[in-house]
Amino acid sequence: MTVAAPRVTYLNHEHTVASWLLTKDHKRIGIMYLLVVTFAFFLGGLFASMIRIELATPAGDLVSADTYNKLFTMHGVAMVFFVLIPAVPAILGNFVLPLQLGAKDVAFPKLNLLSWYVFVIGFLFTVYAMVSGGVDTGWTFYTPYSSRASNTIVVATGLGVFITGFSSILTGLNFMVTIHRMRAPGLTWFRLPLFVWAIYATSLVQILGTPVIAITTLALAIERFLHFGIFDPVLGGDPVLFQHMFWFYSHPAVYIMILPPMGAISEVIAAFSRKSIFGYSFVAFSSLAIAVFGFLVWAHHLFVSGISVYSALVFSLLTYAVAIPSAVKTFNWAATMYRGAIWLKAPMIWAIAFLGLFLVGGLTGLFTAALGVDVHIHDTYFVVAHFHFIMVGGAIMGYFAGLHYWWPKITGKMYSDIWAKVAAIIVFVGFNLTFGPQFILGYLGMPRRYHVYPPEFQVLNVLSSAGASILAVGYILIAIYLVASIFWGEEAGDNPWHATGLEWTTQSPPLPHNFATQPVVTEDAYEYSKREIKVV
Amino acid sequence: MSDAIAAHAGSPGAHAAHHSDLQHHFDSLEQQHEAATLGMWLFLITEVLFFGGLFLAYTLYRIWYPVAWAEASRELDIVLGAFNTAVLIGSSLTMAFAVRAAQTGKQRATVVWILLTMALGLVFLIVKYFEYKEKFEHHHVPGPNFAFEGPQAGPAQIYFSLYFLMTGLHATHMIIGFVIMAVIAWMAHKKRFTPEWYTPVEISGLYWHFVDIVWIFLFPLLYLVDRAGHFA
Amino acid sequence: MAGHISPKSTYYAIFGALMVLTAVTVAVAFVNLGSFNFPVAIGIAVTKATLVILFFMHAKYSSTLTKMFVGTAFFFLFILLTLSLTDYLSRGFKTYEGGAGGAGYGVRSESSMQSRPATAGEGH
Amino acid sequence: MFAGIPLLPEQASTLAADVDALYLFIVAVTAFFGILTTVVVIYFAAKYRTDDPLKVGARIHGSIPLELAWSIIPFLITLVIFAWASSVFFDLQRPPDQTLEIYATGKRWMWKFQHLDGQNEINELHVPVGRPVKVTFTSEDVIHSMYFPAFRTKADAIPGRYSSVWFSATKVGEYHLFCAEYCGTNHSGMVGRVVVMEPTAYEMWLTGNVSGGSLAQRGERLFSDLACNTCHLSDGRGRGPSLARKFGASEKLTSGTTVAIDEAYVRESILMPQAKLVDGYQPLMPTFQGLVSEENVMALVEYVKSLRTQDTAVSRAEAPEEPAKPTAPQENR
Repeated sequence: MTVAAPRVTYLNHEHTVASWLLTKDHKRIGIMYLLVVTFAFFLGGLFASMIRIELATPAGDLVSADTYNKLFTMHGVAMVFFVLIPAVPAILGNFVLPLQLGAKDVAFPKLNLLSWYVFVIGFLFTVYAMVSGGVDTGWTFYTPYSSRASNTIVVATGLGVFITGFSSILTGLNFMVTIHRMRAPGLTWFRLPLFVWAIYATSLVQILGTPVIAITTLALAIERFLHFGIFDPVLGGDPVLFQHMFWFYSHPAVYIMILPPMGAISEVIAAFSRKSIFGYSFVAFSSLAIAVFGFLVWAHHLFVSGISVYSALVFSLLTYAVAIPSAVKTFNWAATMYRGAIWLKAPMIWAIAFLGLFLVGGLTGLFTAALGVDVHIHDTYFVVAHFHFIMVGGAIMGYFAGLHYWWPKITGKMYSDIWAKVAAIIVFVGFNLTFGPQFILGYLGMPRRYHVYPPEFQVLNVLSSAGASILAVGYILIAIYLVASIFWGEEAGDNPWHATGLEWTTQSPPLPHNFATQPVVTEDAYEYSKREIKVV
Repeated sequence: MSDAIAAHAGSPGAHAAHHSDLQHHFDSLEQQHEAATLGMWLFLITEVLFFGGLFLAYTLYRIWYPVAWAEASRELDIVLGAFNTAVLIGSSLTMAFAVRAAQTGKQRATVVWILLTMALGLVFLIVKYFEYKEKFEHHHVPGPNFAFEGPQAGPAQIYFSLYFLMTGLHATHMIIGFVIMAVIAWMAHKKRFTPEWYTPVEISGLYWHFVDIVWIFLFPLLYLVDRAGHFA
Repeated sequence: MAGHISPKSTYYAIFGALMVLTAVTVAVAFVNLGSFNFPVAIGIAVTKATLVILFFMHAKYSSTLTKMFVGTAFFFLFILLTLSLTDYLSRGFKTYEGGAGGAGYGVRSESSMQSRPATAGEGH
Repeated sequence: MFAGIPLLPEQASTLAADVDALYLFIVAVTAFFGILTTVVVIYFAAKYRTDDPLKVGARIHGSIPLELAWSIIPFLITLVIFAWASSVFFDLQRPPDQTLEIYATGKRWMWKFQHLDGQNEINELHVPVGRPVKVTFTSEDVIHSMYFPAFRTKADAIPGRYSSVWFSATKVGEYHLFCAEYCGTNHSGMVGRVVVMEPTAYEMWLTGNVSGGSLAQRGERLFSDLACNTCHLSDGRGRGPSLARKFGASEKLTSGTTVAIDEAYVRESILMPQAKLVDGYQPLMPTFQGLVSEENVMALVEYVKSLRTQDTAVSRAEAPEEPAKPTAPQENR
């Protein structure tokens, strides 16, 4: 590895606080998102560990019922709105998208900075609500409990979610215009890396879905604050209308959470199989199919909420249709590894762990979409296990695979490969031990959000709590060796993984304006077989 | 998806003198203009869905409570509503002329048309103010002291909740539009715009036309519910 | 580089059309079309909105990409409304032959959609 | 250590076996595809592994037939699952015609059951084995959800409308009753038990704690206490429509539509009289919203139901076996 001369990078060309807080550089904004999201992740993780400790015993002996209700609500709000939705698009997307497009920056740099501030203001609203008493409505804020019965700080949390939603809208808008208007010469749509396709599909969902939850939380805040009566059953309103409007966004939101990590996984698996992705256009169009079909299925969250039997049939069928593109992606990833030159470095281990967990998450979706079974398992721990397998097993694992893949490009430093693999295994084992037993608990009928539960469920809950502690160790380990790599890591060089993609053609960490000369693209993505790899 | 790849028409190196209005990360004014307008159209999509949520609530409750919707809608003053619609369509026209003036480089005309648009917007808001005042007097504002004679008080309160939410949201968007146009008028007054770079005027125009479109839907939905007495 | 510049006459024509349509929608509201008043009002409003989008907002002369995005917006609004209404409108359907379907609140059976001018003042 | 943990809950109703069969079928399908893909991935990772970063994989870009295969085949399999699940769903939603009617109301943090013969229970429900039971319920405040894991059935209790679940218990014993929709502080305390008893033991329990006549009789008392009988005369000449022999039939409204008279319609006419005005009558009836508790509304509904066969309410014991096959109105799901 040649020792790089002290070069100008986006990190060292300015050091003042203002150069960070007023930066318009997409790379720095990505890192600022990384800091806030990591803080929110450990905050949510803290709530989760308290929940798991509480549930180790059937009786409610660690915290009171109210506190427990606030714990799972804030765990949900912190994780959904402040970790899962921004994680890959705002951190990895912000950093990598312009680089992969060969652009100097996103289309609207000032808007990008505004998005970060809007995100932080929304986060502060929610932290204010947490600090001064917390909210206990569940992250779904169902009325009439949230609008009439709850005496906690619902309005502030609702406004926090409302404000943060605009950060997601503006980021989606920014990325979509960037992808349409700022691609490098020669970079046609079918030469784009699949991460860009995934970010494009996510932006589409962010733009079309987020406004609906904005109006829903606004209506809820106004109904509670000014006693308007939109969802109030006493006046003849319909609480199920709130659920329709809430889930119209919140189901596509889970595709906002899973699509970008899927894009990252496509990059990692192609890079470490040293082979072009299998069925490129199918994987690309399955992202778009997921984004569009994602809007047709929301009422599978309402199967037992009294919606009509016929609409339940319609939504159940559409839910099965939306499962197919995810299956296609998974099979294509597996097929990519066939006759590849698989280099089992840390990102690849994380990607394979993602495949294992996301597979279980996706397949258990078939149970919740099946009407006959869903009546029994709705609002039980089966559903909790399903969405954790997708969110934590899928989105968070995909995020970490992407983070480990692009870390050398972001920091210019290489982390310890051994520790990264150890962490991946610990997280994989801890995760399965935490959420595996919850499938059985769910089918046995243990309802979710229970502070106290019948004694016969204790053994499985203790297993789950044990798994949670292992999972916590795994996540802390990641933070340790990644931060350590910044100070003591060796220089990573411009293309440590010998991967394709414009982001690897520039130096790491990149120049303030990304590329010395405007890159021109001449070949398709992931053309490993065609190029002979020059050892730098 | 067939937008031009020629977004980078000229090779980046041999570019003419760096145009004052061209931001560093764009390669040409053309690309910058297309990016800005596309960005504005995408923002308007989010606004369509933003109001869409309320239209869903409106549609549902109109189907469930046709009688309440009819009675409550008759409480609104149709003359003021129609007049406001005309005023807003007029302001859309003046806005279109403002954009046209900016395109053809007539600075003074741009300022005049924008001020006219703001004036018409102000008329709309004043009429709205009187309508709201009248609702407060008749206790038609949802909340503890809501009063609505007859049996349909419950659904009528839902109607007025939606009325205030929809028109309030629309008025807020108009006030934001007001601020934007004030800035644009000031920039035009300072002769900032040229036929090559008038994007801010065009973008505020798109926004204003959207606000007009929302009212075009709000007027029949809120004011013209069963004026013929089908649900007597 | 300037975008399409429409002649002033186009703008005046569109303005006139919009004013006429406003008058029409007000007039039609006073004609008792039963349950068709709602769709007619929506139809007129959609026409007016299309005119504004095409001519005032220059969508007609913009790139196909802009046109696609305008279409996408209204398509997903359409999905939000219609898929939700599949639930509300079919709540009244009987789930099996003998049973009398019917929600607590909400539309009775589909017969409730029939339009029949009420003979006011009926009954003692 | 694992011997004690059951994988399936007790099957205590006729439909429990159907739901479990469907569940195990999906487990089989997902396990097969899950294990197959995992093995393939691990095998490829092991077989094509290399430590030389400069080696490249084969030039393979994809194959259309394979893509179509693993799109269409999984979709066909999901269609099979969809069809089977939907038929089980319909069975869960459609009670048989002859069911034992029980009313219930969910209230923040308790379930109150009312039997037709007047017995009231809180967080406990005694039902006979072998007979289909239909529980019609609503909520008095926020959304709750009545959930019987052993019977594999659940429905949300939504304030403002009736919901219902039905089951036909097959095994005597005690089973869980949970609230499955988060409803506040004591959500996890809003639990109870269903006691399935032999028919003889059930009859003994019924007679053992009858209290103050049948639900219909209580409804009749309320009907006079609230002065409903001043307008609703039985011959229909009063200011309100007659209620005799009306339940289960249909009624023409002033808005021209016809409506089926079922529990939901009677309840709505009590709480929001003018929502659906009967043709030929003036909107005179005041709303009883807030004046009549949900339990009393159910008592009144039961009274109106009992008027469909004879003029005055009689308790179930004296009433002749149900002569005609009454259309047991099923709340739409």
